[in-house]
Amino acid sequence: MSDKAIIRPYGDTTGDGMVQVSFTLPLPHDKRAEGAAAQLANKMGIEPALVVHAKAMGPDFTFFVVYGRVNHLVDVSQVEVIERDFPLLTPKQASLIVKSRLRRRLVVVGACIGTDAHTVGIDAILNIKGFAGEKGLEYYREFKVINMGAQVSVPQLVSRSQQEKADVILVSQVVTQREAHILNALEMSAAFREAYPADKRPLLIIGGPRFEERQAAELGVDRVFTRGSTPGEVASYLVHAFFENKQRELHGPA
Amino acid sequence: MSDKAIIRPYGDTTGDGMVQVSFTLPLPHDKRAEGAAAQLANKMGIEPALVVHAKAMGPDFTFFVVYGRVNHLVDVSQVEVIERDFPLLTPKQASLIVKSRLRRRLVVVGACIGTDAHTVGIDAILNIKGFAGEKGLEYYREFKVINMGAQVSVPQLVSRSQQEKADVILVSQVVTQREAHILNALEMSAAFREAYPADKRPLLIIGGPRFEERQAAELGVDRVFTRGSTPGEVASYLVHAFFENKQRELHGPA
Amino acid sequence: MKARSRPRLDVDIRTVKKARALAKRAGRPIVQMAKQHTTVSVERATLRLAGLSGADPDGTPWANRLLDAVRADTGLEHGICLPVWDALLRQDTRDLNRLAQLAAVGQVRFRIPEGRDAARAQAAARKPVAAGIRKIDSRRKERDRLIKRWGDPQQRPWIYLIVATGDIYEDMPQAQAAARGGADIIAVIRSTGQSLLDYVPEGATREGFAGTYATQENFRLMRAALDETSKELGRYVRLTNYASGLCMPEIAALAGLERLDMMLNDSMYGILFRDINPIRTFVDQRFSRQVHARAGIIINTGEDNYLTTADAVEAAHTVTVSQLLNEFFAKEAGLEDWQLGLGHAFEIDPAIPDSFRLELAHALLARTLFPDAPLKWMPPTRHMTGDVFGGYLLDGFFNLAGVMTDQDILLVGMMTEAVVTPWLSDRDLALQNVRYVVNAAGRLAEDFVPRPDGFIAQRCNQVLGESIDLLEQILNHDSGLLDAIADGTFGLMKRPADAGRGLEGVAKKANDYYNPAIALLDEKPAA
Amino acid sequence: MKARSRPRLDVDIRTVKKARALAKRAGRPIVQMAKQHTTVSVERATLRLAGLSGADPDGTPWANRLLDAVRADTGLEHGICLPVWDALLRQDTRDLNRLAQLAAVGQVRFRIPEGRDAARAQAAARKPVAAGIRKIDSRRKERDRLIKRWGDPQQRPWIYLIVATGDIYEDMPQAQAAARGGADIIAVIRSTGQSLLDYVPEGATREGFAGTYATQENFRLMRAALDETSKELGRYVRLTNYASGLCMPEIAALAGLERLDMMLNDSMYGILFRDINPIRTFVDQRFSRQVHARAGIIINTGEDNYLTTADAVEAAHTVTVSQLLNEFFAKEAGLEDWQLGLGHAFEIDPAIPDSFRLELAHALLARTLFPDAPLKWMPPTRHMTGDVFGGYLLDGFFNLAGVMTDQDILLVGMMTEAVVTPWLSDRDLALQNVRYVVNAAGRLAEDFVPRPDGFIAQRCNQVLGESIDLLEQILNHDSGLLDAIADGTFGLMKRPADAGRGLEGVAKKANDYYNPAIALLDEKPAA
Ligand code: B12
Ligand code: B12
Ligand SMILES: Cc1ncc(COP(=O)(O)O)c(C=O)c1O
Ligand SMILES: Cc1ncc(COP(=O)(O)O)c(C=O)c1O
Repeated sequence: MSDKAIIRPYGDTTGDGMVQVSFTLPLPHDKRAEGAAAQLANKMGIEPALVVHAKAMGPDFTFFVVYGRVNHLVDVSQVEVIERDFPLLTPKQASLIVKSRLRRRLVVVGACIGTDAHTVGIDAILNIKGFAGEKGLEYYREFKVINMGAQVSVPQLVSRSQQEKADVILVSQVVTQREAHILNALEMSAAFREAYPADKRPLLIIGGPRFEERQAAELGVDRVFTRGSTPGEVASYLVHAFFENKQRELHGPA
Repeated sequence: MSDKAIIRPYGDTTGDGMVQVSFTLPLPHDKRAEGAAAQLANKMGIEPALVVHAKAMGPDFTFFVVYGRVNHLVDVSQVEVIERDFPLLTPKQASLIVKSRLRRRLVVVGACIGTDAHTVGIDAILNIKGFAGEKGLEYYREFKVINMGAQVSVPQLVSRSQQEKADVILVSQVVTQREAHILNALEMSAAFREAYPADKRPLLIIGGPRFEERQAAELGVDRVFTRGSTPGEVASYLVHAFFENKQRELHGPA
Repeated sequence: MKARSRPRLDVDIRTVKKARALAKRAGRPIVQMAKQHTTVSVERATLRLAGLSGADPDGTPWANRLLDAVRADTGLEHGICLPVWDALLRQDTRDLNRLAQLAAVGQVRFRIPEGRDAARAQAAARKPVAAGIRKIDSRRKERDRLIKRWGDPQQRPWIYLIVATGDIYEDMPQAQAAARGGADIIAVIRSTGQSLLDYVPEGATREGFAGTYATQENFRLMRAALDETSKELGRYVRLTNYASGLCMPEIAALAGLERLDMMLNDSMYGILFRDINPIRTFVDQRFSRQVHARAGIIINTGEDNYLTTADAVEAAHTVTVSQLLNEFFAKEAGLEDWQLGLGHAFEIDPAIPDSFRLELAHALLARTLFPDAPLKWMPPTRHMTGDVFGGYLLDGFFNLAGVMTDQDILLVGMMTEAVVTPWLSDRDLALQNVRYVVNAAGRLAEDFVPRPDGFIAQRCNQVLGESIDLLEQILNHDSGLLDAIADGTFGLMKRPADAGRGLEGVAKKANDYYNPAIALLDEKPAA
Repeated sequence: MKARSRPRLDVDIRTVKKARALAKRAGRPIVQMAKQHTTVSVERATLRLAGLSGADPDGTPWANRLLDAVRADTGLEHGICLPVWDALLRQDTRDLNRLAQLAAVGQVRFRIPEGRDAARAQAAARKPVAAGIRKIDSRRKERDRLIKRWGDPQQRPWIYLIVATGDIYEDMPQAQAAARGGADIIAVIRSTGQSLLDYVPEGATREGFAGTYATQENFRLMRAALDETSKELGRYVRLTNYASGLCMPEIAALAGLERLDMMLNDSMYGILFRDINPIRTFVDQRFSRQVHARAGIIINTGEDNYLTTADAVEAAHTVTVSQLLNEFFAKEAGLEDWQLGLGHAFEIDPAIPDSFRLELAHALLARTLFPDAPLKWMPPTRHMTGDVFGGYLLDGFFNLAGVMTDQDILLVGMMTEAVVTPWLSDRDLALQNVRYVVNAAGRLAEDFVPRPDGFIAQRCNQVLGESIDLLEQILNHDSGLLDAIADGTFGLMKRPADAGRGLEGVAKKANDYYNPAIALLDEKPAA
C-alpha cells in the first residue's frame, strides 16, 4: 500500500478515513455544547462526526471525544522530508576521517542554555554512555568534548567557545513554554554571529524534542536535531559538514 | 464564558485552540509517514501540528498521535439543537392525561428489529425497572406495553401492531455496521405506511445510541431518541404528541 | 509454559462438594431428557459426519434438503440413519449427495426399514459415520502434532482476539496481523442473526453484519491462514468460532472436521439470549459436546452474557451456578477438565466502591472451584463508554485481575467497545496494554494472598453460599431446572419448555431410533 | 481518616538500625559544619523574620540591599543582627525598611558593636525576630484551627496536583478548579531559573516560564484563594511551594509567614541538580528546616529526581540512602516524623520484566523503613511518551502501586507528561484515574502479602543491602559525605565542596556571631 500517493486514514477498512479527536470547549455541558463539538469536528473535515463522550469539567468547561470519518486526502508525494543527506559512520570511521583530514581533535562545546536544566538530551549525545545503544561523542577519540551542562548563559557559552577554539557548538532546548526554546536559539545564533567573523564561526547545532528539522534557517543555525536523534547521526553529520561539504571552509589550523 | 458566541478549544489558556488527534495511515513507519501525518493534521486545520507519537503496526500501517492548535472558530450561535419541545411529566401526570383524554390505555408495542439482539436499550425504556432512576413505561398505569424483544422481523412487528391496535411503535437499533440501523428503520417505516392509511398509522419512534435526533424525517419516523434517553422523556413526548400537538389526529376510539 | 504461582483461597471443601452435588442433581434429569430426544440439527450433523456437504443452487444445504424430505415421509423420531441408508441400499448407491439431489426433486420415497433391512441399514450407516469420526480423530492428532512442532504460547493467560469484518477475505489478513501482534487465539465473530438460521450457510462469505458467517469453507480458509502464520511465528495460533444457535451440532461437526481449536458452546445461552426452545437446546448441546470432546476442542461457555444485562454484583452467583451446570453437562458428554473454558467477566460498575476487589473475589472463586479448567476471562463491555482513556485504564485493570487470579484465556478488551467495532489501532493498543500488564505484573499472584477473613475471602464465600441457595431453589421446582428456566430464574428471562424457536425441530425418539454417531462418540478414539 | 491496612514486609530490624546508624555517622559532620557557617540567605531570612520586606524600584528586595551594605562594611561572619540592630539603636529608629533605604544610598555605616553595645544590639535584635517567629506560630495554630473546622481529606493517599501557568492570576482559578476536582494539595511549580536567583522576587507575578515565581505576595494570594475553596468544599486544601535553590531559608520563612503547608526541601537537590555549592546548601538547609519544623510544614524531599537521570532499578538504593540522610538532617533540625514527606518515584522502564513488582518492592521498602512519615509518591515521567493511551495506563498502575503500598501523598501523573504542560482536561482525566483506582482497589493492601522469600521480599532486602554498602562507601571517604559528593557518588554528578554556585554567599561564623533566630527556632513554640 505504501506506493499509493493518495491515501486516507484507516480505521478497519481501506479508505474509511476514520479518526479520533479530543478537546475541551469553554462551555457548560449541555446539548448546545455537544452541537458545538460536532460543529468543530465538521470544520476539521470530520463528517459524520460522532460525539461519543462529553464530560463537564466544572461549570464552565466540557471535554469531548469525537470519532468520525475525515474527508481529507493525504497526498504522500507532497510530503517534504529532510532525509539524512550524509552517510552514517561508525565511531572508528568518523575518528579516522577527522584524524587524517584535520590532524587535531575536533573541538565540541555543548550546553543547555537559558534557564533550561534538562541535560538528559545533550548528555545523550555527548556522554560516553550515549543513547539508544550508541556511544556518545566523548567516546570518539578524535573529538574533544566540553559539556557545560545546564542553565548556561549565552555570553558564558560564547566566551567558552572562544577560549576552547570550538569547532562546533551543540545547544539543547527542552522547555518550550512561551516559545522559550525559539527565543533562546535566536539569542544564541545572533551572539555567535556578533562574536565571530563569518568564516570563523563554529558550526551551530541545536537540538530538542520540539524543534523541527526545517527550522534551521529561521533559527540561524546550521542544523536542527529533534527527538530520537542519536550520537552517531550527530557525529556523522559533523564529519560530513566539515569534510564533505565543499561550501564550508574550515577555520583554524587545518 | 458561556455567553460568548465565538469560542475556540481550550488547552490551558483561553483561546489557545489546542486539540488531540489520533489515527492510522496505511504507510510503513518512516519520516515520510510522519510528514504525511502532519499534512493530514494541517488539512484538519491544526497548525502547528506536533506528531508526538508514531508507532508501526506491522509493515504497512502506522498509528499516530498529534497535538496542536486548531485554527477554526466555533460559532455557538450557529449550533442547531433539537431542544425538548414538550414538558417533562411525572408518571402520575402522564397517566392522568391519558386517562382523562383517551379513556382507555395507550397501547405501546416495542421491539428490536432485524437481526439486532441488543434489548437493553428498549428494555430501559419499557421495563418497570427503567433507566437512570426512572421507571419504565410498564410502570405507567394507563400505558399498555407489549415488548416483543429481540430479532423481530418487520412483518411480525406490523401484524402485532394491527392485532394489538397499537398507538405507538417503539423500535430499537444498536448494531450500525454497514448502516444496518438505517436500512432497518427505512424498511420499518415503509412497511407501516404500506399497511396503514395515513391517518390511522401508529406513531413511529426509533431509538439507539448512534442515531441523531435530526434524522427523523429522513428515516420516515415521527421522532428519534438517542443515547441517554430516559423513559420519562419518552412518556412525556408521547403524551405531548397525542394530546397537545394539534396536527395529530388520534386514530381509534378516542 | 512457565510455572505459575496460584493465588490461594481457603474455601470449605465440603461446601464445594455440596455445590457440585446439587448441580449434578439439577442436571441429571436434563441429560435423561436429552437422551430421549433428537433434533433436526443432530440428524443433519450425522449426515455431515457421514460425508454429506454442499448446497443446492439457492444455497440450501443438501443436509437440510435431505432431512426435510426424509422427515416428510417418516418423521424425525426414528432418526435419519435408518431411512437414509435403507434408501441408499435400495437405490444401490453410496453417494449421499446424489441421494439428496434425488430426494430434493421427489425421486425417492423414504421408509423405516424393519427386521433385516433395519439391521443392514444400521450397518451401512455406521460405516460412513465412523469414517467421519475417524476424520475428526485425525484432525485432532494433526493438531497435537502441530502444537508439538510450533509450540504453545510462552505466557499465561493466552491472548484471545476477536476479528469481525463480515468478510472472510478481510478477516484473514487481520487475523494474521493480530497473531503477529501477539494473539494466541483468534475468534471469528459470527454475523448477527446466524444463530437463528436453521441451516449452516455454504462457502466463503463476504457479507456479514458485525461478524462473518460460520461456514465450513470459512473455517477451512481461516485455519489455513493461521497455520501459515503459526509456522511463521513458531507458535500454534488457535482458532475459535461459535457452536451455538439452532445449528450447534452441525457446526460442532464442521469444527471437528476443519480442526478448529475452541468453540463457544454454552448449555443455556441459546435458551436465555436467543429464545431457542430449551429442549432443542439441551439435545443439541449434548451432541455438540460429544463432538467437541472427541475432537479435542476446548469449549468456551457464555457466563459473561448474564452480566451484560444483570448486575455483576447481584448476579455473581448466577455465574457460578451456570459454571457448575456447564461443568456437569460437559463432563457427562465426555469433555475433560482441560477442555472446559468456563466463562466469566469483569463487568462490575467501576463506580462502586471496591469494584476491583470484588472482581478479584469473583475471579478467584472461579479459579478455586475449577482449578484445572482453562478459564476464560472476559473484558468490561457494559460500563465502557465513549471515554476511551478511562476505558483503556479499565481494560488494564481487567488484564491485571486476569494475571492476579491466574486466568487462562484472556479475551482482549477494546477501548472503543462503546464506539465502534474495533479498529486496527484499537487492537494494537489493546495488545500493548495486555503486554504491559502481563510483563510488568505477571507473577504478582505470588504475593496476592487474600486475608482469611478479609473482604475478598468473605465475598468469595458469600457468592458460593448464594450459589448453593440458588441451586436448592432450582431443585425445589417441580421439574427442576426446566421449570426454573421457565420461571425466569436466569437473567429474569422466562423460557417455558414448550415455547421458543426451533421446537418444531425436536422429536421424542421412537423405540427403534438409531444413530451410530452418539455411541461412536462415546468411545475413546483409537490412540 | 479511615483506618488503613498496611502491607506487611519482614525486614531484619537490626539491618534497619544499622542503616540509620550509618546515615547518622555520615550526616553528623555535615551538621557540625552547617553550625559553623552562615550564608547571605540565612541572614536575609532573619531580616525577613524581623519584619523587613519589599523591594527597591528595580525590584531588588530590601533584604538584599541591606545585607549587601552590611556585608560591605563588616563582612558576613558576625551575622547581620549585631551590625543592623546596632545601627538601628544608633539611628534611633526601629524601622528596618527605613534603615535599608538609608543603607542603600550609603547613609549608614555599619560596625560590629562590642561590650555593652553588643549586648544591647543582641537584645534589640531578639525582640523583632521573636515576634516574627511568634507570627509563624500563630499561622500554625490558624492552620490547626482551619483543619479542625474544614477537615482533612477523607481518603489516603492525599491527592497532590501541580499548577503551572506562569501567571498567578491564571493559577488561582486553575488551582481552585483542581481542588474542586478532588485535589487535596496544590503545588505551584516555580518558573525555571528562579532557584539560581540569589534574591526572592517581589509582588504578584505574571511572567514565569513553565512555572510561577515564588514570592510572598503570590503565596498570600494563592493561600487566600485556597482558603476560600477549602471553606466551600469543607476540606482543608493544602498549598505547596519550593524551599530550594539559593534562597531556601528566606522562602522557608515566607512560607511560614503565609501559612503554606508543605515545601519541597531536599538536603542535596541543589548541590546535585543545580550545581549549588555544597556548604551553602547544607547551611541553608538546616536553617530552612528549623523554620519548617517550627511552622508545622511538611517537607517534600526530592529523591524522585535521581531516577529521572539514573536508572530506577540500578539506582534504587541511592533513593533509600538519600531518604535516610534526609531523615537524619530533618530530625536533627527539629522536624517530626509526620513532617517527613520523603520522596520516591515510579520510574522503572515499563518495558523490563516484572517492572510493576519491582516498583512495589521499592515503594514497600520505603513504607517499611519510614512507617510514620507521610511518604510522597511521584508518578512516571521519564518513560512517558507521546502514546497518551499507554501513559494513562501507566499512571493507573502508578496509582495502584501507591494504594497497594499505602503511600500518603500521591502526585498525580499526567498522560501528556511527554507532550505539554498539563491541560485542564489532562488534570481532569488524571483525577478520574486516581479516583477509579483509589475507589476500586483502595484497600487491596489488605491482601497484598509479599511472600517471605518471594521476588518482592528479596528485592527489598537487596536494595536495603546495597544502601548499607553505599553508606559504608561514603564513610570510607576522608571527609565522608562531602568527599563522596565531590566524587560523583550521587547521580554521577561531581560536586566538590569548594565549587558551585553561591559559594561567595557563605561565611564561617566568627566567635561573636549572633543570630537569635537559630536558638529561638530550636525552642518549642508556646502551646
Ligand atoms: C527528566 C525531566 C526532568 C528532570 C531533568 C533532569 C536533567 N538533568 O535533565 C528534572 C526533574 C530536573 C525536570 C525538571 C523540570 N522539568 Co522536566 N522533564 C523531564 C522529562 C520527564 C524527561 C526529559 C528527558 O530526559 N527526555 C529524554 C531525552 C533523551 O530526550 P530529549 O531531551 O528530547 O533529547 C533527545 C532529542 O531531543 C535530541 N536532543 C536534545 N537536545 C539536543 C541537543 C543537541 C545538540 C542534539 C544534537 C540533539 C538533542 O537528542 C536526544 C536523544 O535523542 C520530561 C517529560 C518527558 N517524558 O519527556 C519533562 C519535561 C521536559 N519537563 C518539563 C518541565 C516544565 C520541567 C520544569 C520546568 C518544571 C518546574 N517548573 O519545576 C522543571 C525545571 C527544570 C528546568 N529548570 O528546566 C516539561 C517541559 C514542558 C515544555 N515543553 O515546555 C516536560 C515536557 C514535562 C511536562 N509535560 O510538563 N525535568
Ligand atoms: C450488552 C451488549 C451486548 C449483549 C446484549 C444483551 C442484550 N440483551 O441486549 C450481548 C452480549 C448479547 C451482545 C452481543 C453482540 N453485540 Co453487543 N454490546 C453490548 C454493549 C456492551 C452494551 C449495549 C447496552 O446494553 N447499552 C446500554 C443501553 C441502555 O444503551 P442503549 O442501547 O444505547 O440504549 C439507550 C439509548 O440509545 C436509547 N434507546 C435505545 N433503543 C431505544 C429505543 C427507543 C424506542 C427509545 C425511545 C430509546 C432507545 O435509550 C436507552 C437508554 O438511554 C455494547 C458496547 C457498549 N458499551 O455500548 C456492545 C455493542 C453494542 N455490541 C456490538 C456487537 C457487534 C455485538 C454482536 C453483534 C457481536 C457478535 N458478532 O457476536 C453480538 C450479537 C448481538 C446481536 N445479534 O445483535 C457492537 C455494535 C457495533 C456497531 N455499532 O455496529 C457494540 C457497540 C460493541 C462493539 N464495539 O463492538 N452485546
Ligand atoms: C456461548 C455463546 N454463544 C453464542 C454467542 C453469540 O451469539 P450469536 O451467534 O447468537 O449472536 C455468544 C455471545 O458472544 C456466546 O457467549
Ligand atoms: C527538592 C526539589 N527542589 C526543587 C525542585 C525544583 O527545582 P528548581 O526550582 O530549581 O527548578 C525540585 C524538582 O522538582 C525538587 O525536587
